Amino acid sequence: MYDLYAEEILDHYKFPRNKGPMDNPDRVYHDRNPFCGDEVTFMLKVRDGVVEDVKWEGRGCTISMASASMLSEEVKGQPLEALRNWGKEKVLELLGIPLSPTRLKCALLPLKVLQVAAWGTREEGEVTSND
Amino acid sequence: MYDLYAEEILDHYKFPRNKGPMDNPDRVYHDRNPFCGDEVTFMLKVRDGVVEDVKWEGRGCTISMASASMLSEEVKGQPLEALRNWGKEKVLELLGIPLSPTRLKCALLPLKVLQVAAWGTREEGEVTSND
Amino acid sequence: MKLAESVSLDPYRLREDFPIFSQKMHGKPLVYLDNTASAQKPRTVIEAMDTMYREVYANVHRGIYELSERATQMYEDARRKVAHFIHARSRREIVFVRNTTEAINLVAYTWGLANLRPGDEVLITEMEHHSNIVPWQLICQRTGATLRWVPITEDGHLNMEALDSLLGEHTRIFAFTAMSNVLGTINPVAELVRRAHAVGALALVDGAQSVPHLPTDVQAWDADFVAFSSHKMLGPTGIGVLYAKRHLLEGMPPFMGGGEMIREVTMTHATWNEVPYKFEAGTPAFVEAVGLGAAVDYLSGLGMDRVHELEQALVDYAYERLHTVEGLRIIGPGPKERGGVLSFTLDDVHPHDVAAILDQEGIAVRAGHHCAQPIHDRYDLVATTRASFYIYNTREDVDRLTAALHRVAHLFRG
Amino acid sequence: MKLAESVSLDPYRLREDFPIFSQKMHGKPLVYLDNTASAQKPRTVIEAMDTMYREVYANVHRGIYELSERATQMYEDARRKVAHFIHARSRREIVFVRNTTEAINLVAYTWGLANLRPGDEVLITEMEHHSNIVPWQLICQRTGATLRWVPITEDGHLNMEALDSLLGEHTRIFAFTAMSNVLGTINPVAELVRRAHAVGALALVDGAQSVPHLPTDVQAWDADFVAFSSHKMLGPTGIGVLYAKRHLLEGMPPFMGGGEMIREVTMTHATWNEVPYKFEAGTPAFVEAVGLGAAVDYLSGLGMDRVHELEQALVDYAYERLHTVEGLRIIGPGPKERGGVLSFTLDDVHPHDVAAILDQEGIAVRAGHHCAQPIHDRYDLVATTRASFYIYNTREDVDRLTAALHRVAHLFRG
Ligand SMILES: Cc1ncc(COP(=O)(O)O)c(C=O)c1O
Ligand SMILES: Cc1ncc(COP(=O)(O)O)c(C=O)c1O
Repeated sequence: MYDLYAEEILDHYKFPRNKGPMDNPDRVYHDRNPFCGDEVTFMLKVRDGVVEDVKWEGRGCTISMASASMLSEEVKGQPLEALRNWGKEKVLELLGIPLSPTRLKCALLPLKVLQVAAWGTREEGEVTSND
Repeated sequence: MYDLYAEEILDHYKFPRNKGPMDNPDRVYHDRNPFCGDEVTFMLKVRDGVVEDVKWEGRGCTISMASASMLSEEVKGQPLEALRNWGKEKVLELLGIPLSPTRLKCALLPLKVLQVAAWGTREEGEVTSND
Repeated sequence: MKLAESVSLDPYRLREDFPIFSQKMHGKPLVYLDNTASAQKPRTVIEAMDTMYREVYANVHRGIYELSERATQMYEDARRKVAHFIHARSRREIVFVRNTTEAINLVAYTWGLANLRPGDEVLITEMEHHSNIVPWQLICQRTGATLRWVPITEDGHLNMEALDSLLGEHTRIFAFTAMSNVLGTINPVAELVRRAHAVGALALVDGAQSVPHLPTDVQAWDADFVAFSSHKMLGPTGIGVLYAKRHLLEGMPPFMGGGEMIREVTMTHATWNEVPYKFEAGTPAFVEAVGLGAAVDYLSGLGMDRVHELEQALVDYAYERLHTVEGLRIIGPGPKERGGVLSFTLDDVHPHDVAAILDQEGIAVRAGHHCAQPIHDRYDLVATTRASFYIYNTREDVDRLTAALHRVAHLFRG
Repeated sequence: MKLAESVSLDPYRLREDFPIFSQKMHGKPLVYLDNTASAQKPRTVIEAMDTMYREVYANVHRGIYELSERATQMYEDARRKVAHFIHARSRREIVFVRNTTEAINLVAYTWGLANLRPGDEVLITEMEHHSNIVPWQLICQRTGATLRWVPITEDGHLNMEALDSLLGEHTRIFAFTAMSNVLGTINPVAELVRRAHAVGALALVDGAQSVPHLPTDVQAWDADFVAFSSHKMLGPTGIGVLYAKRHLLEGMPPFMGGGEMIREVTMTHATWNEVPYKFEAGTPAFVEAVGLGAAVDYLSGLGMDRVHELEQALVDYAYERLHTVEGLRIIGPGPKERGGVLSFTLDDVHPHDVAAILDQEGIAVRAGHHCAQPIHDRYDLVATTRASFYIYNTREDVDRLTAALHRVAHLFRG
């Protein structure tokens, strides 16, 4: 029961990793999902093309917050280049549960924000699931 | 069979009464039914409030033309005052057949034109049957 | 007669008219509490359209054959039923559109573009649905008119003193909802129209929530425009209504151009058909209109007073039961002053999570800003969870909702 | 596969899919020849909608519960089916509207208002339906642009020399029908688009008649906009399609304001949702979209090549048979160069009379100007009688039409 609310997801939601402010980040991006009001900001420190530190802020549902928290753990120490290929599958793998199209949007918001922070732009349409 | 095309109606259609031009009419009105293109013009000579002569021109379907022809026979010699009360029933009585709402519009066009010719204005909506 | 009217409606009996309730949702009977977004359909509505497609289908207007004549008759009968249902003077005051949104846009694009000038003011309220906000923002941008907002009080009513100071000689139109789709607030429509008219402004009523749930008398309101949607009042999607006083419709330029709305078209100009057809360009959603007619028949059969009474009793009960859930806060007025809409927060659990967990219990509620961001901003909320009722909802539904909310609270607190 | 495709369609078998044909009209089997106005519906289309209302009904988008998720999926699947059917690049190029008329008005109100200036020219043709005339007349009036017309030849083709001299650097958009609803003329769409693009103009194709009857490939056409209606292609009323190249949609301002088309709304401004939602304000006709999806499935199952072939054979036959009626004159091109639409006059018998008499024989045809007055003016006609075919029409239907027309001729001559 409540598979959407698996223990690990609830844990990330209740005890988010890397959440908080960052002084003088090299990269910042903020966005929100207008349909549900979820918002996420990612802040990065980058040295030699590698993510040295990451922080995020946000408010939203369990799925989006857990996704942001889990992604923040993944990204630390990665070359920016690596983020380029992260997609829907990456997020689903992290969350470990199947998601309906609407909830998928919640899950993908942090990825979108993280990628724009890293790359400055994104391929349009990437984060929507209905294409 | 073909009750819409009763002998009397076809007769008025093929041999219209009072159809043709009039010199110096006292009253003229022209209108058309935009949906089917039927058009009718009524021309009246009026003396002392009585219709002394009537002519009409027009083109259209059997129903509208027969209605115009039959009305032209009715109106001659009538006080203008009498026309005021003519309505849908009058026309249906003249034609002698039941009509669907669409065909009723054909049948009522000549009455509308005749009444505007006689009175200058008409109550809006009078000639439509759907009200 | 008197007696029959005093007998209350029985939701358990009414449910049987709605095929959707014969299925299970996640193994449990469906508890459908998203009626503010859209209502379920009784068998008679579904069958009316089905039958039309199977037996009487042809394009309406201008067809000189039996199928078309009959389809036209059915379409116009539906218009008459709607006119009667809201006490319009004539069926010519009923324009069929797609939904409430199109009805309001139609007024903004036609009356608005033709009449608004820089210096003019359009007045709306903080509790409007986006459909009664964005068209006015767009039209004000285009015309240079100014958009003004009536604030609301903490307990979810219009601030009537502020209203008085906002309504003035520059106000050209006051557009407001008869019932809030978030707070449930039932506004004093006739009084608001009176105040608008007192300063020479027109009054547009967004009836999307009120027409399905309360008796409507556009003449008693003296409203100039009323907009509502079929799909929220047991009818099909794809059709809605703009009511407008006939002289206003006659004075307005057309909206869309095309077939049926014209009188004559030449290469240099076009003239317009009579109202309401002037505003119905192209083949209308006539089968849907017939479906709406069947919905109106169904609601009239119940009696709108009794519909309201049933919902009122349910709101009373729900209001009390939901307050047993710790951390649950309902926004908007008290139970006696609202329709069957309850929007709430539960501690800081995100409404998406609430809705997703309720779904797994077979309970359908809505989560989000409900197309009304300004009202959420007003309460400094991003989103709420909303449960809303209609004639087929029972106390059992409320009990299941309450129990499920207790479990949500526990899951996030534990 | 190859074999299956080469087998022709059998209208007698297809008729069984259409419930309407199981009834008698005035004691006779119905001969439905008003397909240009609207088509009948196969059982699968009626049942798709029926089932949605009974089993999966909830408002689409943003609902976090199963019914709404499923309804949304069905709505978006329908969009995908339509995109596939006309060979669009992506389902984002499919905007759901009410009908062809709204699709064209949408372009005129958004692209047109934003881009047309005095001195600019909008080019249409003399064979357009009012829905592809009046929106341009209105928008030219508003913007000061000039409306110009491509004349047609006596035998009902576009005058291609005149077209070349009309298309020029001032032309901003060329809007034309792919198939005339009066003459039946099938226009060389790809060639016309090419010529428009050669002078830097956009090309809008009115596909109301072609999409239901011919294979459609918007990419092969390279069309910028294509408009069509569900109800003419076996689908329900209340829904139609605007196809547009994605970058155009993205560059256009929104049409109507309201729910679903916005991204964010504050008291001072609003931002827009992504395409195509930016153009779908309010609750869409999503059940109708699902019905249209079923119609697309049905037509795809038949194969549009075979649909065209069936109709071509019927037009050939009808063309020959109708000419046995003395005094009957068909307007437009010869049978090889037209779709299944035959408009004709019979001496000076008024088309209303023709249609009314045919009706009494259980034959449904249309009489009037078919929402195309300019083309009738072109031939100096007030009205014509029109018989038009679809997949369920048979040679027997043509025979009954011919026999009835002989009787009409006799009645008026005798
Ligand atoms: C060529 C053409 N364009 C446009 C239309 C208008 O279609 P609708 O009434 O569905 O908007 C029609 C329908 O008769 C048509 O034949
Ligand atoms: C108060 C109010 N106005 C307008 C609307 C918009 O209705 P529709 O989406 O049918 O156009 C709604 C629907 O949610 C509403 O509740």
